[in-house]
Amino acid sequence: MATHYDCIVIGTGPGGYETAIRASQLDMKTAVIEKNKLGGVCLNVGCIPTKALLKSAEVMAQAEHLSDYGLELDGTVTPNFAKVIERSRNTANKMNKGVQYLMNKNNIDVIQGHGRLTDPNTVEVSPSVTMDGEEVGEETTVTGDTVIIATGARAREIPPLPIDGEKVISYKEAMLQTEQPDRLLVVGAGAIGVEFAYFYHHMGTEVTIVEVEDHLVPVEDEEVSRVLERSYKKKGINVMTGAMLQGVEEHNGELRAEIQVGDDTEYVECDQVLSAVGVTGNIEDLGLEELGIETENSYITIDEYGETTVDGVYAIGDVAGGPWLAHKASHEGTTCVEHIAGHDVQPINFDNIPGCTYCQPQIASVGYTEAEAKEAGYDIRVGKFPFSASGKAAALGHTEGFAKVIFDKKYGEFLGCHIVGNEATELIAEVVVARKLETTGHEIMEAIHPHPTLSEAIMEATHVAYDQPMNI
Amino acid sequence: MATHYDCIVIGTGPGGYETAIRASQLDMKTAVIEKNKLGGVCLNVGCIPTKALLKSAEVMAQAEHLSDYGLELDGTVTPNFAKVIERSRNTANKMNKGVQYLMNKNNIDVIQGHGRLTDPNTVEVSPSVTMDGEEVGEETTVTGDTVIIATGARAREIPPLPIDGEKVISYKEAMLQTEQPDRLLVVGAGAIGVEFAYFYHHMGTEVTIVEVEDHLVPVEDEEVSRVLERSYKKKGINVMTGAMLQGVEEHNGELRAEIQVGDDTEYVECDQVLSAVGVTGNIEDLGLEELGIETENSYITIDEYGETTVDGVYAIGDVAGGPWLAHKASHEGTTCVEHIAGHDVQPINFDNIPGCTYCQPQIASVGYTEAEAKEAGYDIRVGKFPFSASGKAAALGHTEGFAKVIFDKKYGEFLGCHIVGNEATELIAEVVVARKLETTGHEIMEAIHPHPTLSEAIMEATHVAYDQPMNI
Amino acid sequence: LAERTPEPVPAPTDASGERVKASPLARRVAQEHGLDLGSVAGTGPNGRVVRSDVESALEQREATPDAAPE
Ligand SMILES: Cc1cc2nc3c(=O)[nH]c(=O)nc-3n(C[C@H](O)[C@H](O)[C@H](O)COP(=O)(O)OP(=O)(O)OC[C@H]3O[C@@H](n4cnc5c(N)ncnc54)[C@H](O)[C@@H]3O)c2cc1C
Ligand SMILES: Cc1cc2nc3c(=O)[nH]c(=O)nc-3n(C[C@H](O)[C@H](O)[C@H](O)COP(=O)(O)OP(=O)(O)OC[C@H]3O[C@@H](n4cnc5c(N)ncnc54)[C@H](O)[C@@H]3O)c2cc1C
Repeated sequence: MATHYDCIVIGTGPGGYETAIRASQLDMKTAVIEKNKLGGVCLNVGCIPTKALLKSAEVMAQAEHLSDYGLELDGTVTPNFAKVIERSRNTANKMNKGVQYLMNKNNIDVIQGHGRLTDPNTVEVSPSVTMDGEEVGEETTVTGDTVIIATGARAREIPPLPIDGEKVISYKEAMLQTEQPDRLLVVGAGAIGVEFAYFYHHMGTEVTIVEVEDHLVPVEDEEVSRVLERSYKKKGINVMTGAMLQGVEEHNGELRAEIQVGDDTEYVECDQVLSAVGVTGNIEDLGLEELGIETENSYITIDEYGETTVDGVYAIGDVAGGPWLAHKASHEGTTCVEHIAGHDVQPINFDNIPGCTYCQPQIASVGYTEAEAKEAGYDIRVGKFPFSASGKAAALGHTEGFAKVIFDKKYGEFLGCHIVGNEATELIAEVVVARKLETTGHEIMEAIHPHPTLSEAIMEATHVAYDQPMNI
Repeated sequence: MATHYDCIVIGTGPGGYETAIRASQLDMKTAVIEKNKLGGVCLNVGCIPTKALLKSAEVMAQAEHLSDYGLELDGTVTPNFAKVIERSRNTANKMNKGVQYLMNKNNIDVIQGHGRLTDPNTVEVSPSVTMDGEEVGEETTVTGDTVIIATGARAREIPPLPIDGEKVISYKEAMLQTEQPDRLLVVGAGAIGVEFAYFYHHMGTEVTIVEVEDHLVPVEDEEVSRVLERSYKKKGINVMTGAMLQGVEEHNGELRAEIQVGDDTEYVECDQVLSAVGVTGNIEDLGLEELGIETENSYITIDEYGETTVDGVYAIGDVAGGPWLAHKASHEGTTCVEHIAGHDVQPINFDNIPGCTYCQPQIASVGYTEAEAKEAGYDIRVGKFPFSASGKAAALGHTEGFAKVIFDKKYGEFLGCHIVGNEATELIAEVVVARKLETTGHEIMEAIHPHPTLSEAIMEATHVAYDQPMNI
Repeated sequence: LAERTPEPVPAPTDASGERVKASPLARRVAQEHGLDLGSVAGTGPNGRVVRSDVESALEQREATPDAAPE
């Protein structure tokens, strides 16, 4: 007979495993089903290993500037690419073991294999092969009062750029391969694209990045994009915006990409192409159609608490649509099970999910961009504080970038914040919490930010927005 | 005839110059009087130049671990002490010029020289000599409706350790001297002491640090101190706590310090001693006694808006008492002039002033320590999240330390937060703002902190405090 | 500097003189509409009044026109 659970979670990315932990804490007998390694994209081939790579790149960038800090390098510093990759893998594997530990600690059954719903309460599991080539799992069936689908997403492919895993690669190969190309073409300048461009550049690869929109990181505030573009060009990364890839041809082992820029056609020679043009939901082979669970553009349709169009079946995280971020996945999941457990919880507020990009200068933002706020009809006050005026930034030797804040004039609502610069990704939490607590600009100005810090830039920008600039 | 101002500020540290800017914005005709360089201790020999030094030390520490990041050093990296000092001076001088710019921009008259009150509305100015040996100012007299004293503080001297500026030095010489001692004894393990210990250690000096209390950074939560102690010992800094300096003797150019540890007497040989045992207010030669302006233990007595015991004369910043922090000085000052201008402002909340220490691991805290909260009679919930469980910390290779949060059980008030680890000083602003907004633990947990960041540790620690640990 | 920036709205009190816990945004919206925060039930942690509570209270006031002081 099939084992019965209160809650079955399919997939153990940050969405799935945190949802399972919360379910177990809420006294549900819980199982997770995972066909690959525990931790999903995020821990194995996403957030964590890329941040390890980026740190190596950052240390390398700093090593090129030792004399700026009064230090003398007698000799050379060079990246050992294979070792850099190895360090990243070790970091990922350590975190992956952590998830196993958390499952045990929270009495969650881990069932390896591919899960597929046969009815709203039944999941059929079959053996699968992990990214390490390991065969895992066996044929089995489990039943549950609630099934939560957290199967995530994978790299999207576009017609002019079929991924072969060798010449044209996705983030996975870009992160796992132990040899670096001499010349890399990155297609797509979202977070993943610009992060890999930064990484490979500092590893010594000649990098070109192509973006169809007019700016790098096109979802960010335009002023932010411009700082990044200036910085990348200065570093020596070849930046092509408003540029559409038409196709890639191979000639004697060399690749030639055809790129349309306005009315012109340009050609870029390279050894590898990284396709970083977004993701597509993992909705296949889950039994969705048979059960009548609706999807839209590869994502499962859900209500505000994650319920699909079939009662008792839920979906959370990347497979349930954007923003495709780990912290969105986990909060969506915990909110979903708390709701199932009958807690009086609010659905997550999609306007207060920060987005981060971890190249240098880092980018972090939450809420409306200036353009969006205006379009939404707000009468706004905007303040910007450049890190060039920050004492801490000067001491660190990282004066690129700024913090920009946007407030509603009428009520003082903190509509948005956009930071580009050193440690931006750590600074944005203040704004997320402040917005959660429904701050106005006054409380930000009156909160005694420690000196000297980069976090002061948020306060200083607010001073500017309220026409009382202090250190600028 | 003396020029008349609405507001005269004596001293241009972060307290004085920001106060003057705010006064000018509030339509007061404002002058500052400064006997030394613009920017006070903070910009010239405090916050900013020390953070520049510490950054060089940090980069040096990282250079010793290049291989941890997959990078190969073929050769050596060595600090050029004089260059490190030079960089710090350049940073300080740049910020100092920034203050001059701000004064001009805000139409504030800068009067160089030593200021002295002759009556509550009159300041006599006489020439003075700056730290660079420059003679500035001339005899003049100015009058003002309001006089704000922001003359700051200087290093305190203790009887067993008279400062001679050569063998026994204060923070000033420690920051300005271009030759480093082979062996340095640091007396006092507050923020300044531990920061210089860290700096000199990474510059290659053999460092011993002596603290009379039982722990380094004794005002911090005890668990925080313990992490720092472990880290310093591991680095090879000689840590002596519960140890009282008795005196220092010179023998053939070598110093020998006598230190009492419990019932034992120990001797430490060294080449220089840094006295870092606190500060004393600059209350001399200001005319305070003559005017009947009261002081207590070298600090000017003020009410909640900064008014001294004489109407119309105010004092703010270090000279008005602790905490001796730049951000306290500036907020105290702006609150003071806003009050003078008739705004309905609240006095600053001394319980919500964060304290930061910029060695590695960094320390930042705000509010009650665990011990203080218990002593104050709170029934508390405490949560701790170690950076060893943080994915970002693992990626950065900085897994030392933790974030610890303390909540009141009854109402959920966020009583205190204590962070030791990488970027702690940037993380604490979230808590300051959240406390300002009267958060409870729920809002912290529901605020979607970006992943992967160190700031998540505050959220994770809150989960622990509320008995719903997620990633631990 | 044509217009004066708005000042923060201080924490209001309820009928019994107790301080009402309310978010700054809730306070400002209530002030703008002349709504007494002491009469609003808060749905935030510990009964904290948030903006949506004020907005529901305003809607209710609109539904019962005789109550509106404006
Ligand atoms: C290179 C890269 C860098 C990124 N960096 C960041 C970042 O810095 N910050 C951030 O917030 N986000 C980042 N992301 C996005 C982040 O990884 C995803 O948003 C997050 O992993 C989504 O979590 P999830 O739980 O929804 O799905 P996933 O992490 O994709 O996990 C889904 C899991 O389900 C399993 N699964 C799928 N189908 C089945 C099945 N039928 N049966 C059993 N198991 C199944 C998969 O094997 C997988 O383990 C990055 C992504 C990439 C690719
Ligand atoms: C080594 C060191 C590191 C520090 N690091 C930090 C840190 O990281 N963060 C932090 O918050 N704090 C730090 N501090 C403390 C910080 O520097 C002080 O709290 C801050 O400078 C106080 O500001 P203030 O405006 O009150 O006084 P000060 O900065 O001391 O300025 C007072 C000014 O008044 C002038 N003055 C004095 N008397 C007269 C007179 N009679 N006439 C005219 N002018 C006069 C002085 O020349 C001086 O310029 C540090 C201090 C030191 C020593």
